[in-house]
Amino acid sequence: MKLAVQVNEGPYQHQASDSAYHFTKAALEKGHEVFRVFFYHDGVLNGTRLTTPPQDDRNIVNRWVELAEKYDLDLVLCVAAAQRRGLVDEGEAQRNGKDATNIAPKFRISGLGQLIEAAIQSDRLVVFGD
Amino acid sequence: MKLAVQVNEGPYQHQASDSAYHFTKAALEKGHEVFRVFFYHDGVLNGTRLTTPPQDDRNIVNRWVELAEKYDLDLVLCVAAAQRRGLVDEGEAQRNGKDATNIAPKFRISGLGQLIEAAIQSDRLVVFGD
Amino acid sequence: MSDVKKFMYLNRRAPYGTIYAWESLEVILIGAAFDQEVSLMCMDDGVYQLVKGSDTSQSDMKNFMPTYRTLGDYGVRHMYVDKASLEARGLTQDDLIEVAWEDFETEEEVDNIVEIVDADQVAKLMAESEVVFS
Amino acid sequence: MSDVKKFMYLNRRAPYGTIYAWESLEVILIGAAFDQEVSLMCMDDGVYQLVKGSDTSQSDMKNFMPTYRTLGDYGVRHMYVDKASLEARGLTQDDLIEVAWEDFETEEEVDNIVEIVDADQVAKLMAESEVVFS
Amino acid sequence: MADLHTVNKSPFEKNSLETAIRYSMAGSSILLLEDGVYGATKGTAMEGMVKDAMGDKKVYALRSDLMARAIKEDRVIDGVEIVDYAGFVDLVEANDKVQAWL
Amino acid sequence: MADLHTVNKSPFEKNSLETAIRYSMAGSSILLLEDGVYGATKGTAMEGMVKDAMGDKKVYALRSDLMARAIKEDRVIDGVEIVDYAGFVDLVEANDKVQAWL
Repeated sequence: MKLAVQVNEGPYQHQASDSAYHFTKAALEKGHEVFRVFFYHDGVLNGTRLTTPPQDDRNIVNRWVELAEKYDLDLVLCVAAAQRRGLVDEGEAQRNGKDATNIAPKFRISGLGQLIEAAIQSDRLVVFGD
Repeated sequence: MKLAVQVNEGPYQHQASDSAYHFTKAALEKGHEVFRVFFYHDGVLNGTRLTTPPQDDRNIVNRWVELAEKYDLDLVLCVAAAQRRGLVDEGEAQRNGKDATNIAPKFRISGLGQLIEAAIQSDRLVVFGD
Repeated sequence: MSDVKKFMYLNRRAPYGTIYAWESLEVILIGAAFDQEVSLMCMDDGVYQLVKGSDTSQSDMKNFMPTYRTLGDYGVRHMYVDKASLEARGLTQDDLIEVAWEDFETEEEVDNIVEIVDADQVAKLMAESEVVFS
Repeated sequence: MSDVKKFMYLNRRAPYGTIYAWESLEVILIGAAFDQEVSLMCMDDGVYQLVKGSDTSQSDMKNFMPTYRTLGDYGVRHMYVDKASLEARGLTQDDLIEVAWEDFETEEEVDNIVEIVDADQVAKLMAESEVVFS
Repeated sequence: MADLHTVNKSPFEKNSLETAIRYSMAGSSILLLEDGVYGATKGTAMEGMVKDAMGDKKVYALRSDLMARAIKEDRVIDGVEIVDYAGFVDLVEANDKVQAWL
Repeated sequence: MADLHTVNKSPFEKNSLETAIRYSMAGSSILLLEDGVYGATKGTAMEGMVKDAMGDKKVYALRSDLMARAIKEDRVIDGVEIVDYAGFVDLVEANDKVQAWL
């Protein structure tokens, strides 16, 4: 089965990102294909490399990065949502005159069309949010 | 009257930050003292300088900055909440080995004791959140 | 698999208190380019998204409500409103915007694609969809 | 104004689904250093914060529930639980943790400061507080 | 002793308004803001609850949030007082403390 | 045609479970996760609603979320099937689509 996963909430504040991660990992381990994980609304906050969670807690951002490295996952942050919330890669920094970036490796910023395309190309869209 | 204001949600996602801003501004314009605005939970996300909201929408971060400049407001982001969510100033970047900062001017990162102190020192604590 | 799917956008949130209504609307606008078969379902507090007369002049928030009126031009074919949700809120069709729709090829026109449906119809319409966006 | 205020921490959220329960607990822990008169009020889904037996071994989340048991050591004098909220959820005092409290100066001891209160008491206790944290 | 209780949730989505009414003392003030202002509307399933509360409590609603949500003044329950942010500040000052039912 | 409906909200906080039950077809599956698993508990004010739903729908609850919330198996309503994330994936595959009642 080919899956599209949508994540609507940021890490830690809501459990949605945890649920999406565990679901995605389980699907990959069962041999299913994950076409794309699309981060929308506050979900774009999963893609910052600047978090330092407590030592005795999970590192949500790194978990996504490691899963992406292992399975060559496509992790996409919605550009409009990212701009509102201050998620920035090199291209965005140049376009919008920002003096820093904060995006984590393996994440990329792109348009909402990536969500629509994922929904069309996949057998199932699974949404996690608040 | 001396006020402490607490903001629990990030900009745009929830209206809480808008309400807190308009309330704080109205209080200051009436001549009341705002001892401190404390940003907790996702509220710390109000303190990033990397946002680029749409041209036809309000700039929530800049609004806080301008209010702080005009009235010498104390805008404090909770350090524990900020670390989880990737809000970083120079000190935090050094301590946690981060290669960038994203904090906006006029905001500072400090401990939860600043909230307790504000509640003790102020006549009223007003909380905005989800 | 056909490249045209039945999309259902499920709206259950009030506008302004959170950004879900506005950012979900942005998905619909962008999605128009993909020529899918698109419906909107408003229930619970989502019915407030279609109430006319919003005025944000004293809120310093962007008034995105007029955009709903243009959804017919963005390929949305049906905008359904759950009857029970509407009634619990003391609202009627008169309180809601009207959205026109026209097929430029066949010249078929519909004056208003905003339609109130009962619980059985809601369940059936959602079940018939192929993708639900929440 | 006295430097000792009556603080009430109002908890209305379930643990884990959102971070409010955990981060609110952090406020109480830090607040202990300020020697205020501190009570906790759990109502609505907040009563779930005091249910014993949480096991996060399969969730990869930090289990912060044991921390509630230590609140007596952090200067919390009362942990109130709204009766109606508890009953609606099919819970009784037996399902809740016990939290001991001791005054090291007077050697006064209380075995369990977790107390079930009815609606009138809840309203009165909150009204008597000087600061409510939400 | 009188408190200001703030409610920012739609009463159809969450029980915050109901809880605020039940657990506040007679003489309290309740301010509806953000999505909470839907609770101030005439003709809804919640109207009775709000009217009952007004027997011994005062209910306010924030004007800018009513306007954004297209709730005209004639749709607001009689007796609910409409205030702006300056009025919100006055309510905070006039009461002993503020309790937010988030 | 059968769908999987996911509910991640406590039924005491939001009406998502009630709405999911009311607006899903007979033969649907409902998966409770996150705070939604509170809806799977015996002896609550919501138990009757869930049992009624099980007349023509299948209800599942996610094990790790039950455990985190201290809901032991003997407190789970009879007939509610407990699944892990692999089971969640299987449910997604077994149904035509997934509808999230956020």
